[in-house]
Amino acid sequence: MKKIEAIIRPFKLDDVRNALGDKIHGMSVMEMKGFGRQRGHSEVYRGAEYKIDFVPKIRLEIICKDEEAENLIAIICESARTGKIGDGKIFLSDVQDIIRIRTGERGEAVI
Amino acid sequence: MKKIEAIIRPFKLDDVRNALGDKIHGMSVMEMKGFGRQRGHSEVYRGAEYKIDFVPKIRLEIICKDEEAENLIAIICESARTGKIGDGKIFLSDVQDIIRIRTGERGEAVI
Amino acid sequence: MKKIEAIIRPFKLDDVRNALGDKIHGMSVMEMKGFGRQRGHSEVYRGAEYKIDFVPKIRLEIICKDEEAENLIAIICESARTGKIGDGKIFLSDVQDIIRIRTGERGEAVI
Amino acid sequence: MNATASALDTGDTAWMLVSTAMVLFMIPGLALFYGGLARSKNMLGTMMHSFITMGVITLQWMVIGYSLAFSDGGNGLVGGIDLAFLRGIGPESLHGSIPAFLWIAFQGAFACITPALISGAIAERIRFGPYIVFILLWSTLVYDPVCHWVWHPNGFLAQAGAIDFAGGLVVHLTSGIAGLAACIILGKRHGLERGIMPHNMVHVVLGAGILWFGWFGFNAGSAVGSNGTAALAFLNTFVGPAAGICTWLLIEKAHLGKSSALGGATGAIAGLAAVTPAAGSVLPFAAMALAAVTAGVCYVFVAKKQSMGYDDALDAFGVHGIAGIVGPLAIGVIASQGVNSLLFHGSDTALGGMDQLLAQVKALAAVGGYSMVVTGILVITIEKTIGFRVGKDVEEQGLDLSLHGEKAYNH
Amino acid sequence: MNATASALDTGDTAWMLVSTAMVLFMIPGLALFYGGLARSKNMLGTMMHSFITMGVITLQWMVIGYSLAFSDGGNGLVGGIDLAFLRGIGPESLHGSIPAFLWIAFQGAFACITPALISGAIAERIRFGPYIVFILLWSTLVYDPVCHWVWHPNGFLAQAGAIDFAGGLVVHLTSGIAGLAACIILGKRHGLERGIMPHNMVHVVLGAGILWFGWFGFNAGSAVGSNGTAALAFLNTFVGPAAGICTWLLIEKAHLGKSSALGGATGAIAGLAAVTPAAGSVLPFAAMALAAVTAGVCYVFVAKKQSMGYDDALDAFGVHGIAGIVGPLAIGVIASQGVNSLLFHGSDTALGGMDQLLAQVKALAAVGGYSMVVTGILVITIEKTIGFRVGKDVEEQGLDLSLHGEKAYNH
Amino acid sequence: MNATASALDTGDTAWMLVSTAMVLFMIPGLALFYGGLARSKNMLGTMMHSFITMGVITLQWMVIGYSLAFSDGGNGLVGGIDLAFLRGIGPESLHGSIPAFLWIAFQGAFACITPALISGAIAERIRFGPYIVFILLWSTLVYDPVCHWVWHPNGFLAQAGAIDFAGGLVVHLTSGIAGLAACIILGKRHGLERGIMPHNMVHVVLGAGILWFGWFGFNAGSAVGSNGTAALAFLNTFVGPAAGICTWLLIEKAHLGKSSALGGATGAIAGLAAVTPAAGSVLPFAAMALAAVTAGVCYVFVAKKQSMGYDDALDAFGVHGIAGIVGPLAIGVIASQGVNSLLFHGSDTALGGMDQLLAQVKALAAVGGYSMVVTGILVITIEKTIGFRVGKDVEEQGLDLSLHGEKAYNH
Ligand SMILES: Nc1ncnc2c1ncn2[C@@H]1O[C@H](COP(=O)(O)OP(=O)(O)O)[C@@H](O)[C@H]1O
Ligand SMILES: Nc1ncnc2c1ncn2[C@@H]1O[C@H](COP(=O)(O)OP(=O)(O)O)[C@@H](O)[C@H]1O
Ligand SMILES: Nc1ncnc2c1ncn2[C@@H]1O[C@H](COP(=O)(O)OP(=O)(O)O)[C@@H](O)[C@H]1O
Repeated sequence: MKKIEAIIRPFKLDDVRNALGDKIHGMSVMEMKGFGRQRGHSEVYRGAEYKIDFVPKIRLEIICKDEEAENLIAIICESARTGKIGDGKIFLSDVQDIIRIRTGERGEAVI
Repeated sequence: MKKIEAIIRPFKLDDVRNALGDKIHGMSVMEMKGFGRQRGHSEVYRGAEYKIDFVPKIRLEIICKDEEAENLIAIICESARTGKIGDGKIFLSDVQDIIRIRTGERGEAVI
Repeated sequence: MKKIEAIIRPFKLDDVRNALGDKIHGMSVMEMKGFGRQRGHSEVYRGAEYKIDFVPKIRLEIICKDEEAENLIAIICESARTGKIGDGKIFLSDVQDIIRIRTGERGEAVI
Repeated sequence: MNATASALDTGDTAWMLVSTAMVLFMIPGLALFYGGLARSKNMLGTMMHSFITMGVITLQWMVIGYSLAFSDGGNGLVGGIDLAFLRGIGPESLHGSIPAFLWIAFQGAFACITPALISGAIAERIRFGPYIVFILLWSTLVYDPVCHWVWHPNGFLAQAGAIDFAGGLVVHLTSGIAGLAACIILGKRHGLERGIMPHNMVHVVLGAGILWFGWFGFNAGSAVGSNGTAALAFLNTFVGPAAGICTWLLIEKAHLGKSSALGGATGAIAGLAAVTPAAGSVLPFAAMALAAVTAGVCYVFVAKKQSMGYDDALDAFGVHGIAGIVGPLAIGVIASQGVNSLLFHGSDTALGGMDQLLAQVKALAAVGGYSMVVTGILVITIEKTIGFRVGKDVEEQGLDLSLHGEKAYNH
Repeated sequence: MNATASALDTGDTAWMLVSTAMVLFMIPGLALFYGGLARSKNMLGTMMHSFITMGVITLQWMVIGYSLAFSDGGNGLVGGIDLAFLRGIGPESLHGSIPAFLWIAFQGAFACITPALISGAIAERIRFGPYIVFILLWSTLVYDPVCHWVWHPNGFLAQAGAIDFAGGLVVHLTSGIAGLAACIILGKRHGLERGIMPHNMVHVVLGAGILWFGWFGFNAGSAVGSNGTAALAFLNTFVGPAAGICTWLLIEKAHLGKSSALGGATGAIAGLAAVTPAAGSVLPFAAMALAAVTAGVCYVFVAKKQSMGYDDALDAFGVHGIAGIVGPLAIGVIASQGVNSLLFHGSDTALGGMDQLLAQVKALAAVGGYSMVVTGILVITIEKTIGFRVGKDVEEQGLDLSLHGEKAYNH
Repeated sequence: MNATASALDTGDTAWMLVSTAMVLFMIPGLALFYGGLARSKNMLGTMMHSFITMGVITLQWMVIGYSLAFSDGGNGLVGGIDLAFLRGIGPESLHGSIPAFLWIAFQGAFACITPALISGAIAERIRFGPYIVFILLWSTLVYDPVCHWVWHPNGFLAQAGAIDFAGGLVVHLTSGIAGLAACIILGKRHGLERGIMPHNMVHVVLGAGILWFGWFGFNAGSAVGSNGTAALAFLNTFVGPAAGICTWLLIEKAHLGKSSALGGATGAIAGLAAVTPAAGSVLPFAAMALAAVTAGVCYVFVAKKQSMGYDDALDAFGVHGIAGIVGPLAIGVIASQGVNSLLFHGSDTALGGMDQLLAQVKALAAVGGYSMVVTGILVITIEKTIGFRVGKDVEEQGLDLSLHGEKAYNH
């Protein structure tokens, strides 16, 4: 099984969610801040300007079967893209096992 | 070493923490929102009803020795269970190394 | 590629960020709460004292090339250290692939 | 003003000092109320839409607004410019039994809050500078003249006998209609179809509480004295919103199965706006009925707005506009029923009866139509010239960071 | 009412207009205070418990409550129903030197806030509809009669000479005792044993600030005029809570090693509740002593409640109930000491001395006992019939989403 | 006080009751304003710095402060101790046309808020106990005497003809200068060089709104009556901050390209502080000019403070100190220009003209110098003995958890 971790723009969450539709059965979402190539913004505070590196991002985590990963990645890329720097990244890694707390079931069936 | 990532109901955190007792020496906790088989809720806003997919969840992260993982998973399953859809999931994966910032120590000893 | 996950004291974020300088091209930051060997604090509430295990921490996530990992870990350790219990930990694991949403590029080039 | 009074009354003055402060306190209350309904990325921008009126409209009022609204030197349509810069008015001047400066401040507070109400309709998508230009022009071209029409004894609607005790026409109708016109012209927010929820309901409830508190000054202060009419207006401002709350929550429960905090707050505001024109003119149980009916009509408009195709973001029209129509109309209906002893308390006019209803309808049409047309022209002109609406990027990032260089929350 | 007055006084009326608005402003303040002490998932539900009283109790007061409390047409136990729907009262009617409508509004504000206080004891675990049923019945069966006993000249406790200047008995004791009865019957919140902490202390501190502000209207407004007694009550309402704050923080520091913001806020509220019955009756240093003692007693009750086995969630009994006992009692003690010239300021009664202490004790027993019994019957009946307490699922998800379909915060 | 009055006026009393409550309400407003500007880990500690003054300074005022400031039994430098514990003052005593107890409360509110203002300069890094010691001593040694100098008829600056209507010297200059001295001595916060941003701008804007509301009581209440001077002060308190807002936002836009919500709030506060000494003495357009100039000067000081090497954390000096200098000076300038009929409204003094300017400069030097020296001695002494500043660990963890055992937010 695979873990897909996608860092996207906050206002793209709904688009991504809709695009994934019923190709996934679950996902987890966290708010975070990121810094990267995207220029941060400047904030104004009592007569001075401050450069803020970190921009708010959303982090999605989806666990899926090995064979589903490529398709999901493609969908996320497409639906989260604006074409401007800061669209975000997707990290793919292995998951060894998955357990459903409610039933104790394990493995791919749980996804 | 293993990373146990458990997604549980917010109000179960205390139960899980207590059940784990001194079988763990540390853990990390994040607030997040999840969607899955559990039906979300509906919100009422000025004469209209909106369906909200995402429900608040807590994400635990515990790093442990390989041999401890099964036992901890069992404890989490038991203490986080209500038996209703939405109890959450546990993801198990490998961790390659672990470093204690304070001392620079590495490996299992750090856990 | 490697994922470096570092749990540090909140007020050390700026130091770590500065120390890493341009050795990294991006990172992600989340607020979380942790418990470990560090004693939590006690809170006072209407005539009673409550022991709170969890202390606020910051979680950094940096994806880097295999060969960069050791150096980054060393820098984080140094810049996040106060020498007192609770400085935090670093977890190192493998990442299988990384994709830039904006371009669809993959692999080390994306970092 | 042509009010004549022999002497200052310390009791009247005390009440008007306080009620003026209370009306001004409504502005941070409105900022909080509207801001809480917006998304967090637009919190400060939304608050600024209200807050800035205490800066720029105050200056406009001192320079020319008060004169346009209340000088005797004009005609039935607008005051003169003889009182520009408050010429000739000093600390010893009186308006009735209170200092003239206090009267100017009291009316100035009304002038500030009215354009702030409009901002709710076009929240989360407008530029700050053009907004300031808009409210300055709008106050000068819409608010000040309408105020003159209705509240200056020479005003043509005052002459026609229209009753508007504390501003159903002057405040709520003008701003509600302006909001409707502006939001239709400027278009919807991006992402509206997926639902946009309030980001902080605590701000909304607290804001409603502050608004209600200030509204006692707004309505009972409109008696311009500390007397029985003030007490009547006060009681109506207490019991009207109560009926508004109950009505809204009951409808909501029947319609959606739940009674929400936002429903309670909205019902209260609808009730407050409803009793405003009638506060000193109807007896308490009439005020309650009026508020209940208004809350019901507002519910329908607010619930149906999605399907009507305009994006009145925070319901400036859905609440204030509707209340500004139903309230003044209801006064006419009540006055025309010959039930004065049970429902109606005197009147400043000799009309009453069916004539009163006609006077009210005429006033509604004149004020509503005028505000609609002038606002439309202003908004279109500003949008075509300097640009009123923000670009999509700014809308996505939010007004706070893009326009004001700030974040509301930095946990 | 049998107060006779020849004419309206604009100064008295001005002060009563403002103080009524201030008392009503306490309700959003209380909503914020209680809400901040609750968990975030119950924020709106908790605010609604206070806010809704301005809806339903207001209507009850207009329909029947005022009559039950203040009509002359009853006996020593309850007023008549002759003033139901305010029959016969008009904008020109006076109560003393102020309009009767204003007096009705002022007392109506008290009627609204009292049941809201109860809700603190049973917060985070009750259903909304049954709560509304409860407060409607409670106001009719407990508040209105007790108000009559103590504040109507014919009331049997007024006749017995009990002193309760601004509502130690009528407001704090009735609600505090009711809270105790209700929370014992309805049981504890789930998870209490692990500690439940306030979710937003800023709301708590701001809420306390608003409450204090409003309390000046509550206490000094109870002079029903703008005079020396109002000033005395005002000063006491300023210095009493100051003593409450200092006392609480010192005890806390000695007991736990730290002085908390919640401690300061709670000490202020305890001091405010303590001076309420005495505000116009004792001199400032007596008010300070009274507040300090009360704050100390409250500290003990609040700190010990866990071990006493009931879950007075937000300390409605621990603060208001205790202050409602200590305050009225202390007046008796002070009056009985013959230290009038230093501590005691006149009295509406001819009693004084030891008789006064007896009158106070009698009033405490009557009011406390009555509220306890009637509340108990009401709560049990509602729980057994329509169900008062929410199910475990609802409690876990929180009132906001489950009952009101809303979230307080949507970052 | 030596004011003589034949009888209580209910209108004057009504206004003073309300304005006293409004001034006290500024303290939670200030707590919110300052707290929002601090980081979230210091929110409650920062609020406590303001809130605690309503505890300890209130007691100090009752015990000795009022006497030191206002008793006739002293000399030109300080009052006597004959009114300690308010000896001899009762509910029937009058001060002019209002009860003496009310006058004591009104002035007590000023005594409370002044030390709270100082705390802004040294926020986020001081211990709580030593802070209480500091404000108690500071009030006794600085505030009370300066209050006597300026506001007691016998005070040497009052005798010299200095004008300070509502506290430019007594409140803003004393506290602003004290803040400057204290923050220089105690040093900068750790991490300042990387920028420390406000954690909650909503608190800041709402706090500013509450402050403005209360300031109407502060300034117009300083007329100690419900009259034309009160109305003048009221109008100035309305239009001055308006000019402050506009000025600040325009400068900010020119300087940094954006107009911020914090800029608007700061401009309003600067304008409020600026008109304070002049509120009852200058005509509205002079008040607007005064506020605009002051806001401009404040902008420069606030923007440049980083490079000046001290850490006036929340700009107690940058706003209140500067306004406390510019305001009183400007009165002298205006009075000296012979433009009285356009800009200046009467005066309590027979001076006027160039003499007035000299009197103002003298007062500025005396008050500013005295506050600087005494504050310096106090802060150094406390730091060397019991320790004023917290350790680095506490500063990093935040005052809330370390000192008060609480967290502001528990989501
Ligand atoms: N090496 C990295 N490790 C972890 N997170 C990263 C890394 N690089 C980028 N990110 C995350 O991805 C987000 C977007 O990256 P950025 O470089 O700004 O734009 P883009 O993805 O378009 O090149 C960042 O805000 C950060 O959260
Ligand atoms: N495929 C998945 N990837 C990531 N997170 C998931 C996935 N499926 C479920 N989750 C997380 O687990 C939570 C519970 O899952 P759900 O399907 O609702 O109930 P259950 O675990 O009882 O089957 C979700 O809210 C979500 O946060
Ligand atoms: N086994 C673990 N699994 C996950 N997180 C851990 C673990 N041990 C510690 N942590 C995280 O590291 C933080 C610091 O650990 P702690 O034991 O307090 O101090 P130190 O790292 O100095 O030994 C904790 O607050 C927690 O967030």
